[in-house]
Formats: sequence, structure tokens, C-alpha cells
Amino acid sequence: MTYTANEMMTVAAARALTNDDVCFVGIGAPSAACNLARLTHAPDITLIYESGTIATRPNVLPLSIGDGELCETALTTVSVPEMFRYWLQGGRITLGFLGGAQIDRFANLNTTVVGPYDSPRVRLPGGGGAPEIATHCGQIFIIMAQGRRGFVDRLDFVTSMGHGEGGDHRERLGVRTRGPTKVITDLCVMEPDPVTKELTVVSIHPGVTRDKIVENTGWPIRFAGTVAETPAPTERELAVLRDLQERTRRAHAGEGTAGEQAAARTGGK
Amino acid sequence: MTYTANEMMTVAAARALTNDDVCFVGIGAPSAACNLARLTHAPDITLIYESGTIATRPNVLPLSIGDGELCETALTTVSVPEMFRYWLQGGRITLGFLGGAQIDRFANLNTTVVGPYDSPRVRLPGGGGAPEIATHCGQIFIIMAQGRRGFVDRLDFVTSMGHGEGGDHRERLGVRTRGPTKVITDLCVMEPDPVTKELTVVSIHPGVTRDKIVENTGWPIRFAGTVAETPAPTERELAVLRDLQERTRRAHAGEGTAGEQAAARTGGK
Amino acid sequence: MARVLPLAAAIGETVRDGDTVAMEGFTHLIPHAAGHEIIRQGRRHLTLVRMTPDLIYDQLIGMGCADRLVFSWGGNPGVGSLHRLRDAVENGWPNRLAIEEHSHAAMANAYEAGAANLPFAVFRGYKGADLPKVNPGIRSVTCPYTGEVLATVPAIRPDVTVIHALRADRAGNVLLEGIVGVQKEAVLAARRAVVTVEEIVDDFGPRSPNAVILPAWTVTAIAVVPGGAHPSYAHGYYKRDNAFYQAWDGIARERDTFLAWMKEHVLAKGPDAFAVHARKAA
Amino acid sequence: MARVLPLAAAIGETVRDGDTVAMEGFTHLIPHAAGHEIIRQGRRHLTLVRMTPDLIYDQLIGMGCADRLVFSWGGNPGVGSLHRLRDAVENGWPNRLAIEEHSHAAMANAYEAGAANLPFAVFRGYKGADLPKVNPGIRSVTCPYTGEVLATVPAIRPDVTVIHALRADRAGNVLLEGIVGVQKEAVLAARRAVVTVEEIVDDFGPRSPNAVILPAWTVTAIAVVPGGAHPSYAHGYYKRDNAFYQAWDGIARERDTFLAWMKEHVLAKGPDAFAVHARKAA
Repeated sequence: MTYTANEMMTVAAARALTNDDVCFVGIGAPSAACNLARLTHAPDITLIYESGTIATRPNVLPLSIGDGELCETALTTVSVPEMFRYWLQGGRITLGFLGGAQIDRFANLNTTVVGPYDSPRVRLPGGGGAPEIATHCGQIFIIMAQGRRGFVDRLDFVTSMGHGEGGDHRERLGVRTRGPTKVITDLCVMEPDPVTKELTVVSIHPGVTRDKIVENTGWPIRFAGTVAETPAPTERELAVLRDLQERTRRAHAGEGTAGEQAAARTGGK
Repeated sequence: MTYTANEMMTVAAARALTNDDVCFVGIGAPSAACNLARLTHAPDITLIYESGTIATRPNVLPLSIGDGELCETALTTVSVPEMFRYWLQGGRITLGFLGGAQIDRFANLNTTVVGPYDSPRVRLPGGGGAPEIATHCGQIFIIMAQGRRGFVDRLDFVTSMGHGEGGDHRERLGVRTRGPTKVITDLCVMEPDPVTKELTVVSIHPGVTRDKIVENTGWPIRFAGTVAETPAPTERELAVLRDLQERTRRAHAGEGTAGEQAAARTGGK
Repeated sequence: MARVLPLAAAIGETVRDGDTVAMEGFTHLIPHAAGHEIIRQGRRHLTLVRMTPDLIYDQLIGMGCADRLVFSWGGNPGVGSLHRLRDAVENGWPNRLAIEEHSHAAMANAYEAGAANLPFAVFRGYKGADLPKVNPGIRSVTCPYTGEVLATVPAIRPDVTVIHALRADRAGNVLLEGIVGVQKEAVLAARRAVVTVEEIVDDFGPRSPNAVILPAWTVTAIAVVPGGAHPSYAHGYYKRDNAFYQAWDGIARERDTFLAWMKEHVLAKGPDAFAVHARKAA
Repeated sequence: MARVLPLAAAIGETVRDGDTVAMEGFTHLIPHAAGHEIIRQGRRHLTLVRMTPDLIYDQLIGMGCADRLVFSWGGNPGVGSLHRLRDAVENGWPNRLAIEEHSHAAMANAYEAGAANLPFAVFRGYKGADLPKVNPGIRSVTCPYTGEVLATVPAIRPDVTVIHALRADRAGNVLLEGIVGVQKEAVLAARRAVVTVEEIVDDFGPRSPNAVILPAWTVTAIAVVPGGAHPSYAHGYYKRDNAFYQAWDGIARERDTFLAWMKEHVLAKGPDAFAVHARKAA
């Protein structure tokens, strides 16, 4: 079965999730990965969206972080202050998903500005929940398509901390959570080195060369001593994912206009 | 129509309430006064109990601060942290009712201990909501039966601040609310002197002598230049109050045992 | 993840000697059956935390389970004193009871801070009151913007919180409704949480999207104890037994009548003794 | 006490030039109709506060209503940039826009502190992040018990908060349900509050005892604007118009297409233009 690089990324992320995880889910690739996990090997995984929806089981993927579908299928929905105080800061979330416009070798992320903060070349949306998701969740997975624009030697702005300057930087700041433990791209899976915390390629997706990864990374990327080949998506994984995406497309098309179908294909925050 | 001193106290308190008040209601005399006001001249008064019930309209008087009746007839019921944070500290309450075991000439109250704090002669229940009710509500009414054991020259413990040491003491502590503006007893109504804040008798209930008030006050009580006679309870006031109390008695008797009827007569916190 | 257990096992596995235990419920949903089980299991040296120590704490204190009490209002609502609490504080019977006393606002904020994983709570409180003179835990911080000095209290982080709720579903999620008090905060502030419930249902069914629900993964153990809040009440199940609150005054006033009552009604009984209160209402 | 007014009067009497205005709604219940009315009334020099500036703030900024923006995530959800916001920040069109940027956690806590009448909020936040370097409002306090240093932000206290809710009753009480966001906090933190609603009902009828309700005495003015959240949505009334969010990218990308659209769809219209969105769903 053929599959896209994006499908490989989503499937690789889904596999890393377990039944016991309580996930703080962002829209787009994280949402697809979390729901794919829920519909395959992790039926009891708990999905939480920052809009306040706890233990939600959407039948179709949401387009925004606060779609009605999320609330209608949730165990319950709490206020946003409660979400950030009792649930995120309260240490109840085992796993957070983040992405960004830029990432560096220590998995710090920038979603704030390209260029100087006071006179930005590009003003990005900003941090949203990321600064505290990055430090309060038990661990962090990052999903990003890999390329030189995003995987940079030096961030213009640290929106959310990964491993900071590396080593024990998190501990030195009094942060007790693990931080980014996996970066899942459309080319490979990286994990921080146990000591230096520098991102290291541990698994390469089928058909991807080391050169391609090097070319698409803005710093001299390191490879682990033993690098695995990511198992290709199984037929079942692809079938469930495509079915979910097709169901999503049909549901949103059913609601209204052609524009809505276009929006469904784009995905929403 | 004859009436008891306790009925006079309740009626006098009820009259001081207005339709626009948002009241933080305690159980017992305050609850009776507030509901009497609601059932007579102030049908739209808002009653809030610290258990979280907002805009409640009990058909019978509650026995505890958290009776089911309060919740069932409320506009909504919030958590106790929300009640103390958004509603009380938030400055949304115009009027708080307090009572105590002891009161002094500046309307400070003691409900904590008789004797030294560390080896009390009598250990009273403690402050509960009073310390913050006393400073966050727009103004405070105090209802207490008058006698030398309660109206004392010096408190053993200041559970909640009235006018402190008098004068501008509240302002000096940064408290911007008015504090106790009325003390309603079974003998009279007192108000703080506009400057010194010492309690001053402004109205004496029918049939009560000045001597009786003096005898029942543990400090040399002051009388205003002009002292009114409290108008006796009207027939309507008495009828509504007694009807409410009879309805309360019947409702609670209907629930169960003779013991419950006894409890209904005692009233509850 | 919540496990459904018999009450004795639920308490036995979660409440240990020396623990800081919060048993909450604001008039409504007070976990009396669980309190009785703690007494039967003979727990000792507990620090008991509760805004309104009620009959349940009078019983625990009178049976010698507690070394310390953290509270903000300790009375028998509408009736008068808690005689066992007073006897412990005034006379040291059956043992000396240390007290840490707060206002309701302080404790509500302290639970809230505990649920939010903060080390302390900030609030406008205690102005002109004597409690800060006798409770060294009441301190202050200065607002970094206005210079205003505000009161602080340490967050409450119990070893175990015990509550009574209306019902759980098969997955172990727990629903509260009505006067919800500080129970959600007390559970989320605690290391372990035990919940007794009136019943377990297949599914909560249609409900407010904003229903007060504790997910199964915030609860350690669930025990089904119909009537388990008696003489407190359970919204929609049974009413508050005001007669019992009244009667308690006579039972608890003297040490011997108290001990006799506890022996007969607690030590010699089990959680199923509470079922009668649930049935009476049905 | 809430007065029921036409939208133009509700906005006219409560929103003034130079005000700090919070228009909240977290994806759900965003008060678009009220935003359009503020634009029509030509308000200027506003400080706009909102966790997630959405199309509604893109429109207000592009029409020159705002001098300053306080926010934590400024994008078109799932689509991309807010072009008018970017044009103001990057190029100063139609005027320079000062920004005060926070994280979601900071703003949620700041609204919560405002509702609780505290001058600031304390939270564990911003560790290792650059925002404190560019936002001098982010400071710290030291825990008086543990010595831990925690982040602080000033409480948000808007001059006026504007929200859209599901319905009001005849007495002027307001009900929200579903994704309730920070709207309750934003209303309680504000001096004045304007609420647009889908409808006014005689009575809310049977509901959860813990329903999210703002009493009439916390609200300044209520305006009935069916469909008033469009292209956002109202739980149980109509769905989010994702197609419009998508289309906005093309409309707002260039100044002239933006101005033409605003002229045709906002300046030349009134609140009744929103009714079609409510009807479409019915």
C-alpha cells in the first residue's frame, strides 16, 4: 500500500501513544495522531483539548480547538482557567503535543516571530498554550514537517522551552517534567541524547536517506549509533486513518458549502 | 397583636433590607430576616448562602447552610472556592449578616474562644466565613440577642473586624467597605457614630427601657441625641414571618421524625 | 485509575497512620460511611483537614484517630458545639489535639491552590482579625505591581482525600451535582482519592456539558455505599437527617454515651448499615 | 442590573473611546455582531484584550479601532495568519498597534484574578521562555513557605467585557453552556458587561443545578442578536462556519479587498444581518 510522508508522520506519532496517556491535543497532525491511536491500539486514551473538553471522543476530526463535536463527545467540559490551573498546571497531563514554525537542536520551539521581536519580519500567531504545556506535561512529543526553514541552527525567539541549552537545563530551572522525548517528522523520528539532550535521529522512515535528513536540517544533525527503520504504516493503520479523514471530510461537507470542505482539507487550529 | 422580642429583632432586620441588596445570608435570624424581606417589601432581593447557592428562594427556611432546598430553588450553585473568590472577594455582595458570641463597642466580633486561645475556657466554632465577610461585603448587619455575656467591654479574640479600634481604622488597613452599619438586637438598633464608630443606640424597641439596654451591655452604652422608637411589627410582617416559620416546621416534620421537628425549631447553621 | 473496591479495602489501601486526610463535603455529601470505616480500622495520628468539622470529625477525634485538626468552622450546624472536639481541645481527651485554624476563604483558596499545583494561595483576607497572631502559617506577599500586601496560606495537599459523590459510571468516572463544595479541589489536591458513591450506573446519560465530573484517572478507589453520606444528604437520593444532628448533641456530650454509641453503631457495624437511609427515601 | 437594549444602544452606552475592551469566547460564542457594532460606531483608541484574537479583532484592528492589543495567540484557527493584525504590527497600517503578549495560561490566570478582585495572578509559568524578556508586565513573587519563585501577571480588569451567550431569561440572567472559555471570568473582572444572546426565554426551565449562569446584576446590558456569534457558533443553535474562516484569508489579505468587504458587510449592515445564520441552522 502506498502512503504519503504525512501519513507516515501521523502513524509514527500515533504508535508512540498508549492507553494510559492523558494527552493535551493540538489541532492538525497531533489531533489526527491521537484519534488514530484511540481508534487502533489505545481505545482508552484520554484526549484533552485546551478549550476545556476532557476525555473527548470525536467521531470526526475537529477543525478548531473548540469545535462543538469536541464538547458533545466529551466526558465533561470545564472553563479555560480551570483547564490551565487544575489540569495542565495541576500535573494531570501525561503527554503534550507541540509543533512550531522553528525548532532547534534542543527542541526549543518558536511560534512567535521571525526577525526581531519589536520589528518582526513575520509576526507568527504566538505561544498560546505552548509555554506552559512545554513544562507541565509529563513529556512532550513534537510533530513537524522537516525542512531548513523550520529546523534552524538558532531560534529567533524561544516561545516554549524544550531542553533549553541542553544537558540539565530544565532541572536547573526547577522544571521536573521530561520535556520533548520525541520529535516526529515526515522523514524520521528523533530523540534527545540522554546526556546532552541534543536531538538525535533514532529511526528513519522507509525510503528516506540520511542525506535527505541532513539536507533538511539547519544544524549538523546527529544520528544514533543504531538507527532503526520506521516500520511502514500497516494496512489497518492506513485504513483507519483514511477512514477518519474521509469521515471528517464528509461530515464537514454535509454541514454546508464548498468552502467548508476546503477548510476541512486544510485542518484547523 | 403581641409578638416576641425575637420577632421584633427579625422584623427590624428585615426592614433594613432592600430589593437591590445582594445578601450573604447566615443561618438562623439572618436567614429568617432575609426571607421575610423577600416575602414582604423586597421580592427581588438576592440571597446567597456560602454553600454556593446564588439567588435562592427557599419556600421554607433552611436548617443548615447547605440544605437541599437552597440548591433546588437557586438560580445556580457554584463551588465554595468560586463563592469566596469571585463572589465575596470579587466585591459582588452588597450586604453581609454576622452574629457572634461576643461583640464590643466597635462591632468587632468573637466566635473563636472564651479565654486564652491556647487554653480556652470555651472553644467556640471559629470564624468560618466571617473574617472575609466582614471586610468584603459593602456593609454588614449584625444580629444578636443583647446581654452582658455577649456585649462585652473587651473581646477575648477578634474573629472578625468591625470598626477595629474605631475611627478610620478600617481605612488605615486598606479596607474600603463600610463595615457594620447596624447592630440589631432584641432590645434596640445601634449604629456606629459617624466619626468615632462607637456603637450608639438609635432606635429602641417598643416597651424596652434605656435602663434595660444599659444593664445588658458590658460597656457604658451611648444613646444618640434623638432616639426613635422602633415601630412594632405590623400584622402583615408578623403574619408572613409566622407563616414562614410554620411552613418550615411543617415541611421538616413532613420529612421524618419527631427529632427533625425539634431540629426545625432549633434552627441550623 | 479508579478501582471499584469494598469500602474496607478502599480505606485499607489508601489511608495510613499519620496521613493528612481531607474528608470534604459542605453540608451536602459528607462521607460518613468512610469516616466510620477509618475508625473501625483504628487509624491513628491522622492530621484531619476539613473546612467544617462536622459530626464525622467529632467521631474521629473522640475515637482517638487524630493528632491534629486543620479547620475553619467547627460546630454542629444549627445545634451547637462539637463536644468531642471541645473535649479534645479543652481537656486533651482522649488525646491532645493540635489545631491549625483558618477562615473559610483561606481554606477554600488553599484547596484551590493545591488543585492547581501551587505552593501557596494569595487572597485578600484576615484584615483586622486575630487569627494571623495565633497561626504562623498565615503570611503575606507584596503585589509586584501595586505594592499591596495580601494574605497567603500554604496550599493544602492531603495524602488522601475522601469524598462521597452521587454516582460513578462503569469506567470509574464520578459525578457530583448540587452543592459541590470544595470536593473537586480536595480530590485534585490530594495524592490519593477515595470516593464513596450512591450507585454505579452504566452511563451518566444526558447531562449538562459542564457537569461536575472527576475522571476515573483522578480517583484511586471507588466504593459503592448507598446512604453513605447519612446524616448528611445526597441530592436527588435522600434528605439531610436533621433529627440525627440534633440527637448527636445528647450522644456526644458525655464520654461514656459517646463511646457506647460508637461501639454499637460503628465498631459493631459495617458500611451496609447505611443502606437503610438510602432506602428510606426511595 | 441588566437592561435589554437594541445592540446599538447597548454598545453605545457601554463602550467608549480609549476603553480597555475584552471580547471573549474560546472558538465558541465569539461576539461578532457586537464587534461589528463597535466598528460601525467608530470607536477609537481601544485597548483590545482577548486570548485568541480571531477574525473579530482582525476586523477591529483593520478598521483602526485599536491602539493596543493584549493577547496570547493571534491567528486564524486552522487557516493561518490574521492579515490585518500582521499588517498593523509589521507595517503600522492603518495605525501602529502596540502589543502586550502573554501565554494562554497567563491570560486565563489574569482574568481569573480579575474576577476574584486580586491585583495579580500567581502561576508556574514562562520557564525557559523568552516572553518575559519582551513583556515587562511578567514579574515574579517568592513563595513565603518554600522559597520557590513563581511568575506573576497583572489582573485583567477591562472597562467593558463583551460576550455572546446562548440565552437570557426575562429577569436578565444569562446562561452559557458547552465550551464556556473565560467568559464568566471576563464578565466578573470588568466594570461593565454587554451580552448578546440568541434569544430571551421566559424561564431557563429544568437545568443542571450547577449551570453556568451570570446573574442579571453582573451584567450591564443585554441585546438579542440571533446568529450574533457567526462565523463562530452557538452550542445547540448553529455550527461554526468553517468556510467563512477559510474565505477570510482571501478577503483580509489585501487592504482594499478588506475595506470593500467591511463596507459592504459591516458598515452598510446592522445586527439583523446575523439572523440568517441562526435561521440557516433551524
